[in-house]
Amino acid sequence: MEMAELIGIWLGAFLTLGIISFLYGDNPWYKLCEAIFVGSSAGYWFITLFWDNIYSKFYVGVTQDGNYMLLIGGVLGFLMLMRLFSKIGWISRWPLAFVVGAIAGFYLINYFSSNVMFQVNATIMPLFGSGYGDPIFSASFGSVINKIIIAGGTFTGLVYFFFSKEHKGAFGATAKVGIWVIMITFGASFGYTVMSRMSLLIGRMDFIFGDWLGLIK
Amino acid sequence: MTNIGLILSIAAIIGGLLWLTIRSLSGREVERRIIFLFIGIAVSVPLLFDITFSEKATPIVKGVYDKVDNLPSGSVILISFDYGPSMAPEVEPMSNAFIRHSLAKDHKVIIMGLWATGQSLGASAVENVIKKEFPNKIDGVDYINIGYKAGNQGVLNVIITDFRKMYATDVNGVDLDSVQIFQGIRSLKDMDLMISVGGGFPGIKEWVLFAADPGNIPLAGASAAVSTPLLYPYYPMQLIGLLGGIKGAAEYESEMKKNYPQFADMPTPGIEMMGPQTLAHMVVMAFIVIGNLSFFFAKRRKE
Amino acid sequence: MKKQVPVVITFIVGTVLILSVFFPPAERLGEDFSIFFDIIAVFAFFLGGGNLIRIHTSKIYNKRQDWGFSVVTICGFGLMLMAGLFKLWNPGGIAADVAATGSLFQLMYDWIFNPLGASMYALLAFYVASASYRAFRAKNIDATILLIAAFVILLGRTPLGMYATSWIPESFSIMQIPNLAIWIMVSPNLAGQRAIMIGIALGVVSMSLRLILGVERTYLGVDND
Amino acid sequence: MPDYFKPFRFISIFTISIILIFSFSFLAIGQDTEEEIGYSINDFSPAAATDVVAIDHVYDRGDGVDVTWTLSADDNKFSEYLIFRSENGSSDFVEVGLVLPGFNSYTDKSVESGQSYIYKIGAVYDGKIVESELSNIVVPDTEFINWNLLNLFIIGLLIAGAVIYFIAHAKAGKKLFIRKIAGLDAVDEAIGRATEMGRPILFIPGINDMDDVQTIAGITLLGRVAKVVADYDIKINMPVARSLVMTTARETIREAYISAGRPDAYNDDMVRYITDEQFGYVAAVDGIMVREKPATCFYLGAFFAESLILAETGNSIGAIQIAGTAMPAQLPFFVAACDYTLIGEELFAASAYLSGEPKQLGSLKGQDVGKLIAMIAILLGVISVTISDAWGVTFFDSLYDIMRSMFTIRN
Repeated sequence: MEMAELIGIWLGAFLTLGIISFLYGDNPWYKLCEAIFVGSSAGYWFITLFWDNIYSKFYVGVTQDGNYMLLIGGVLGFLMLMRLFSKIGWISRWPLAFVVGAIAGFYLINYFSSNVMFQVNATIMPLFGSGYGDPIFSASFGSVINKIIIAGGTFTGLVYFFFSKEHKGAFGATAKVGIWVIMITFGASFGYTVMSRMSLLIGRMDFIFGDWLGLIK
Repeated sequence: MTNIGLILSIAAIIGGLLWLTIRSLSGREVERRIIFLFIGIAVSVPLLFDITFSEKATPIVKGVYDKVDNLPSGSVILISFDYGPSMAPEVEPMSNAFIRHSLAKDHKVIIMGLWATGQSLGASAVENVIKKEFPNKIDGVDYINIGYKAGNQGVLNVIITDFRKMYATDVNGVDLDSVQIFQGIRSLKDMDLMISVGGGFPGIKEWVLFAADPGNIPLAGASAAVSTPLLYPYYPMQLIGLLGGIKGAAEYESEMKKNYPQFADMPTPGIEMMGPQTLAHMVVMAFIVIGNLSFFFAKRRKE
Repeated sequence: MKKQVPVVITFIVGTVLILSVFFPPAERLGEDFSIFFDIIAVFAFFLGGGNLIRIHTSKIYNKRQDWGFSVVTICGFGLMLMAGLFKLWNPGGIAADVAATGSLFQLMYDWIFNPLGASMYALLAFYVASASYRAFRAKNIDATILLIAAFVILLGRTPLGMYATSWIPESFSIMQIPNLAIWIMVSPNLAGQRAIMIGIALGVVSMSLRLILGVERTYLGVDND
Repeated sequence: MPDYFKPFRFISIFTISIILIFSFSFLAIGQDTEEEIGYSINDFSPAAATDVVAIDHVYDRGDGVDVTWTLSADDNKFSEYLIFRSENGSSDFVEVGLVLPGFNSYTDKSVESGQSYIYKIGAVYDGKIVESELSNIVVPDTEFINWNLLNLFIIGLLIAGAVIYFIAHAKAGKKLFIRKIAGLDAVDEAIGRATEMGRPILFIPGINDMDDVQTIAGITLLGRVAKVVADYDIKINMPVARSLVMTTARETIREAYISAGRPDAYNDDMVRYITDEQFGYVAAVDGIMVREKPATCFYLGAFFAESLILAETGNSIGAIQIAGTAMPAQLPFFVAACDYTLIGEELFAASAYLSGEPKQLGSLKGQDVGKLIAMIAILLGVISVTISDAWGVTFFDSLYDIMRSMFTIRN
């Protein structure tokens, strides 16, 4: 095995076990790993952001592609630094206001068209046919039930989120069904997630037993 | 030898669970460290003793497989690496399987990433899969890695109209205009299939909202199991198929092995990882049962 | 000036961005604005990174508890910055990609960053187990429903569910656990997801409007009214 | 239905039915061919596609052309159709796209506004290309208004209008009823507990930057929490993962202290930047939790895998935990491991609810109108499509068409 690879593996094992030791309790080994992680990752992100945004997009964009619109972004970014001077720190609210305005506008339209319009559209389906225009009652009993559950579940789920009416009487009962549907969703999400979490641990164990200790062929 | 170890460890797990049940039922606190220890053992044992199960592709996985299989050869497939090293053990088997399958079908593969960390993972896929297993495929002709650009969904907003506004070169600094694979490709709309491999933000959802929907481009997803339920609503209208977690990977690998003799010996991390998964799942289910039993008995005792 | 200008900026930018969707010649505005955000975020990092350095140096200077670890943090940060800015050990020199194979930056990524991130993520498996034991209990109807759904899905993902219910005849095959699990995923789960998604989107619409109209300006450090 | 919808509706239904008919006939014919495979290929010369028509793609920046053609009679023999384009007819034809047999349209999105183009279709058969006649000349054009999105505009206006109407309505002093949200009524209690125990409060605004509305929602909630915190003089500890969030959170907390009349008690160190990296941040927050043992933890914003790590660590130190996120995948963990959870929409409603200001509450009312519209659309849509599908009642047919066209996003 190459020396570099060997160092990498031993270092990896040292850091992996340090993090896992947190399960037993806080300890200096974990603190060391945490300190290394925080410092190096903050540096990593700054470097990535610097080369990608400031250099590739901003500097190259302005000097080589002549996209002078980007200068506005540069000015906004620079205004952000006014925070360092307490007298004129309030100017840094301008770029912030810009960011929030842009995000509000961007999200409003995108969420609206993709989450509201598309999902409502997808919920509108014939209950008895297997597709629009197919012969009547061609769908199986099961598929009819499914469609009723999907349309009804979406409907009652929305009732649950209603803010301007107390959950009482028939409305309350519908909201109750709604929260049950949402609870099934959460249960399904959880059951599904367990698998994903396990595979990450398996990956690490594979590294410890295989790459480091060489117990797995 | 392996069998003895296996039997011993399974016996240890079952014995431990029994002990845990008795202790919980008698109303005594069980320290979380003991729970942690169980999971550690349940995951390690099948790894050390190599237990596997066979898989059959579900329709949602078959959707992706058939699309890749049925595209005429020479089609352009874009694979986006939208994950970091922490998610890699789970989703890397899928991105590798896509690359193998696409290249075996003589499709052209464009690799990119919406995650900063995706760039080097894409590069290592080129090194470890393409260069080793497909030595006669040429960089810039059959495949290319154009890497990562910052901007999350903003990147998609740009490349859906023009790749070159975001990407002047590939990761090696080669001008996109000079590579053969990019002749005639201007934007995402020129892709025959896009596959986003990931499970966080930005990821498959952003690909749906900002690329596949507005551009009406076929999109498939491969996600960490955690984000899969969240993506089901997009199938089959906005996503042609979806691989969820290691199980999805194992199904895809089984399907490839079944239909392509040349993949008989390919690495199948997905199938192999299902062994420990299964055991860990059973232990988690045992925990839920034991937890609820003790809760139930504690309530009765109170009454 | 201090209070009104930001509100006006938010209003104009938000409105313009919403309207740009309906006017094809302006459809690129969203792109430009997202690049602006990226640039602003990097400038903001000078404040964040500065804060990181300040907190840890003051800890070292005052010899507060665990100050030794602060030295490690600062060193890690500094080393990563040097490696990335000056592209140390980069085989391609200063002109090459910062993450080129063999560069110190990439080495630190592979050797340090990568195992740490993956291990931290792997801790989740342990927490999932402890949460299953401790938190997933049939305390009331809602929790019971959640529990049953979770249990069926879990069973469906293991061969156990298959063996336990394979005796069920084909005509009732929906009751076989793996099929039941898929059914939960595509039917009630889908309904719940849709309700949540539509709700979230409407929440976003209303929140965005509050921001654009200046009704909500807590984030600016400006009191509402 | 407004008149100006009719042409679009007609065109889209027409196109879809054409595509459907052709793909069905293709499928039907396709099944027969398996038996005819022995048929001598050599003497066979398949017919080309005909009637190639190129028209400007409507409502774009002039970067699209729609090409349609009539399928060849030998459609099922081809492996694919290639679309070729030439500028002005003067330059060489280049391949710009391909579709599978059975399809008779393609949208070329790589043209430039004002340039003129000519198209032809090549049907690929046994490695040979059978070319069609040339199309008409087309000059793609920029349109200034995207009428395709008229429905989006109308429904958006309806819902946004409702929100604005109720804000104005509430401003005028009308009383509005808003139901209780359990997690939010617990905020005061949770902060009170920290006061009693003399331990700090931990506030996590998620791990995304300010370019996520969830983070903004978290920050606005911070504003409300900080006000109570400033009143009670408790320590608030807020490690963040993004620099921009750091500066924003500082402003917010400072303002809360100023309005509580205690600007001196504010300190910039209440908010500190850790690292942008998800798990590096989590590692540090976990450390802070076990070392400082906060009495109350708030997790309000965008969360990913770290949700359960944080919630379980918080539980192990016995903290009261209030969480809220619009990340559906993380909600089950928060619901199971935290004391109170704001589910999706409730996160965005929370700051308005807590503020108690009529204007803010009014916006929640407006949001409910949006839900009502969605619910009515689902109800009417499902009923009308079911009836029109099953019994073909004309009235429901057209009702369904209206619902469909109102909620379809066209490109």
